[in-house]
Amino acid sequence: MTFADTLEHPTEARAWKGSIPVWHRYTAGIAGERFLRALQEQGKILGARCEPCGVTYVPPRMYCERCLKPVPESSWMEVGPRGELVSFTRVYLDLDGNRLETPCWVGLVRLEGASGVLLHYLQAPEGVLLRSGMKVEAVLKPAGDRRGSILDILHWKVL
Amino acid sequence: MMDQWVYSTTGLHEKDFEAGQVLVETWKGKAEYAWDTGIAIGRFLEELRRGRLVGRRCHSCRRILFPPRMFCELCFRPTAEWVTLAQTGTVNTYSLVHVRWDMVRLEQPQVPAVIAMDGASQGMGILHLLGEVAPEKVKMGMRVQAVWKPAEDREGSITDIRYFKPIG
Amino acid sequence: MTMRRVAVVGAGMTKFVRRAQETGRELAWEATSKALESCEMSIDQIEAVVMGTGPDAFDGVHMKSEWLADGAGAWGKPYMRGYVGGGTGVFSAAQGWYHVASGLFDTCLVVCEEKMSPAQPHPQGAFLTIFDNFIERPLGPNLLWIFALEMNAYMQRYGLRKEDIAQVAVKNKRNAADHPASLLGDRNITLKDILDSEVLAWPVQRLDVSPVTDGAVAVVLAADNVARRVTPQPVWIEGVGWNLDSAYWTNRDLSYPTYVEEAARMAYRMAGITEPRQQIHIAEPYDPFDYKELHHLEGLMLFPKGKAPEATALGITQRNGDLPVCPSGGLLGVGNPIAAAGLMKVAELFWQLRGEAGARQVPGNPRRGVAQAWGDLMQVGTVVVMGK
Amino acid sequence: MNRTVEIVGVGWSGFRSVTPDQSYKELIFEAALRAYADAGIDPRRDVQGFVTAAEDYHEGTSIYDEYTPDQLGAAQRPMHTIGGDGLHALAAAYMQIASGLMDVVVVEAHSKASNIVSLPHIVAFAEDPTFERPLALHPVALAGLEMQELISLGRITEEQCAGVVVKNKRNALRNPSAAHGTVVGPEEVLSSPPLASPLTSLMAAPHADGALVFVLADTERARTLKGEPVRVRGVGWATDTPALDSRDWTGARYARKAAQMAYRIAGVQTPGQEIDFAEVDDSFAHKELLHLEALGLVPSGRAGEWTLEGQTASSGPIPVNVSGGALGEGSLLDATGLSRALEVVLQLRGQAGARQLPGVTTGLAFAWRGLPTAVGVAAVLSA
Repeated sequence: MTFADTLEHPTEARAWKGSIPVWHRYTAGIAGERFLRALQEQGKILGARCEPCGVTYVPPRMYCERCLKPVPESSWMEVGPRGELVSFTRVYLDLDGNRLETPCWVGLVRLEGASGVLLHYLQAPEGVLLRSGMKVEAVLKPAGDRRGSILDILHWKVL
Repeated sequence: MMDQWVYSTTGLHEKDFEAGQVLVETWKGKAEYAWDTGIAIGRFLEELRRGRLVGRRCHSCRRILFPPRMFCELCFRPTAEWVTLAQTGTVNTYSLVHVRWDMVRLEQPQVPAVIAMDGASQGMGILHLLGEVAPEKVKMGMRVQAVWKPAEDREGSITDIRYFKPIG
Repeated sequence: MTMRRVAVVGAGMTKFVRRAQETGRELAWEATSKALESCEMSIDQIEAVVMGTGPDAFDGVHMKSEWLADGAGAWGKPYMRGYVGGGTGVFSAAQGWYHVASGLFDTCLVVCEEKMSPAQPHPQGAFLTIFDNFIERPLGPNLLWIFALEMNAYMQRYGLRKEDIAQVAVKNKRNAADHPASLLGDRNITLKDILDSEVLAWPVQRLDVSPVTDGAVAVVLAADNVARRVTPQPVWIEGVGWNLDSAYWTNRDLSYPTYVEEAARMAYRMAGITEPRQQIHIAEPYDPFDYKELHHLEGLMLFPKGKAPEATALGITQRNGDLPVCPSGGLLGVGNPIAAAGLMKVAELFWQLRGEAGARQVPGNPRRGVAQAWGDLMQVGTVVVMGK
Repeated sequence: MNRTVEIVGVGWSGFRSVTPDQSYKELIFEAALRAYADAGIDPRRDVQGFVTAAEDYHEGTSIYDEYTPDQLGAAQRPMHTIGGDGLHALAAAYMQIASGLMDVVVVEAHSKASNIVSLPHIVAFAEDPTFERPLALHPVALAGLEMQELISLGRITEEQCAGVVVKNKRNALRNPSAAHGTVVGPEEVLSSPPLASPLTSLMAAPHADGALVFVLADTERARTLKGEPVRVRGVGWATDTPALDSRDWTGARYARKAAQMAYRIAGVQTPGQEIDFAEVDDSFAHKELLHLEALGLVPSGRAGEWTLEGQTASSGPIPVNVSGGALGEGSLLDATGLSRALEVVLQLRGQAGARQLPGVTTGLAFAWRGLPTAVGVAAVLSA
């Protein structure tokens, strides 16, 4: 043992409790604000395309991560709301690590016109075996309930 | 000139948030911990509960280290033994604090200080608060002593010492 | 052994603002794209990326450098985050230096980002947990405590008055009025303004302190052979140094930053500097609080211990003085997005030594400068010496 | 002019699911004392630089860098933290030595995972605050999605993933430092409680506490030391993208890029032949399979079959995670990569005891940065 004095009984061990007591408020950013406003106000899902790199980002970016050039606002376009289920999972735990009473489905969806995938809840009808490649559609909250959040999309619905 | 290499970033005012001009998400997730106190700090806290301050002696450099640790950071070897210190010390430096961390003003100033304890090697101080002293009377080099919570209220915490007060 | 020569060849930054609408990733991109543009390089020509960014509790993202990666141009690249608290900004340049000097890379982008405004209810909340979790945090300390304790120790040791120190805030906030990215530049501020400002934690008053800020800065580093192709005016990183003192800050003499001296000695040795006061023409020491500039000038061995206030009073550290100090306006004036503020100092030396600082240009064709940052619990010094 | 770099000393402590008998400083001091004894050095006299890998929210401390020096003998020395994996820190030390700035550099990483009460919240805190975190999902969802996609593509099967768990937990039984070794059958793995389908709880590495310290030196200096040097022939690290939408979900671009860099520096052209054994991130069972292919150790699409055939077993042609990996040792948070490298060092030195592989001369250590990242680090080590 490294130390001359050590704990001799488990009753001597002690844990001191503490936390990092801050919370956070995040802006959506220049591109995020525009994307979420369109979702909120027009019920549209937008993508932004870097033409030279051939990538359509959903959610859109100010910049293309590959060439690092600005993605012009003129390249923004509507994508979806239909798309293809790329992957899916049923989550059994909540954020505290406890078992969920009702496990929750989520899916990665490639919206029509998008290069990549978007993560959201998935409404999986009973008795339907999920598989990659299934057609799905984004279901939005009613216009009056939307607040400019990714949660303005309720879930993916299997078609 | 460098001016052209400054991006005209978009600044917001707090009122933009209050007026809902800008979309936000908030997060109040948990960041909770239970840290193992281990050998040195575990014993230090237990001794506080008993109303005692303890340090550790390094047999290599002969220093008495306070707050205590199981290793000497200068000699890089385990420390050798526990040493009980006096309850008195000297104010190395202090401040008169008028605001809380979020800039809300305090009714009474707090007086944090670094106090070098008698019985430990020179300069071996800890952070604590001063009490029973008018703020304008606080001085560098002032002699102080620990004021403890009643034994039954002590829980093995640095706050078992309520504060340090001037001697005499 | 002879070490590989590494130069700064480009620099860019965001405007420093109190609350940015941009996300941290967007801030990083804004600075990065400006830096690349400044030296007409594309991201394909960058072989590695170094990220410097402060506590995750500011931006509100755990492992935040990973989240910032795409904005910093790190897609598909070697990307690494160095972290020494407030010392991070200047350290990042040193870290970029060792990326290139190692021979593994010919170019390296160094990006520093800080978005402090997300932290609620106040960004200072991110500092509540910098103290020892067992024996200090239960006392309810906050960041002002340690600065006030250190400032008081410094004043006491050398018999300094508040006005000796507050003149630094006046100088830097005035200098910053000429900085296009500045948050708090003020050409008309006076010593009286500083001395009359609200007492937060004696001896610290509100205007002794730099503001909460969002922002990002990026510089491009290149090896000798590449640098000369990129620009006719490379600015060489002649020396790097860093040093971390014990975490037991209450055991140390707070009146002098030994860790800064050790870091400076390391950097000066590498740069071949034996007479810092003669061989260095501009200094950008870390100035989150006004006394810190003085403290650090002494640690950098540019003035004897306790003598930096006198030199400041004599005007030596003014932009047109014998040793211009914080011609940028420093953190007190330009703003203090922690890590980005440190790298801003490196960018300032780059612009000053190339004669591109515009209204802030230091006269007399300066040839060598030193940038320095400080961080942690009165604990870490980071130093970069740059020359043309 | 580049110098070559050796690992000249290793030390570790802990690797238990809890370590209530020591504070993090004491745990690290113990590992450091062992590493310095192994290298035969005095940290106060012989070391020029120190690097720790750590993250604030793993420690519960903002600016954790503050608390790194004392227990390593690094007070008043050039020391800095890397916000990354221990192998990133090793790469940083490698560069400091290769540049000629320093001759001996110490690397440290540790885990007090048991002290983090709200770990899933912390991991979720690493996700994008606008587009991902509002869903308030347990982050293991991302691992479930990745595993499902690989299955959908026919790249792996659940049985193959179970095979990884069976192998690694059994390997760990021969590693006295491993906290989570056991005998378990594939059916038990498949029927263990689900986390995020098709991922089950036995397919996810449990956590462990521990500390690791490595001493690195340039080759010339290493010759003067008593330790048995292991050459760092190559290091490589790479980031894909933080964005879920644009990352490479099925090809582990981060692993491919990191390995390419490490192999280039090491002069490795045919990794499958030149690398004798590998310690590869297996934070989730399918990750081992994904990584083996991305690292070029196994032909594309074959990692699962190879696992079930025993080719990655200790007795196979390309032993993988002989230590037990993270599934068997426990995930050590930021220290996980160093624990992979530790096994490579011990094997190359012939100090791996009951699990010693015969005649190995070159090994690969690979770390993934964990959820939700797409970040990897690789190191090629040779005896």
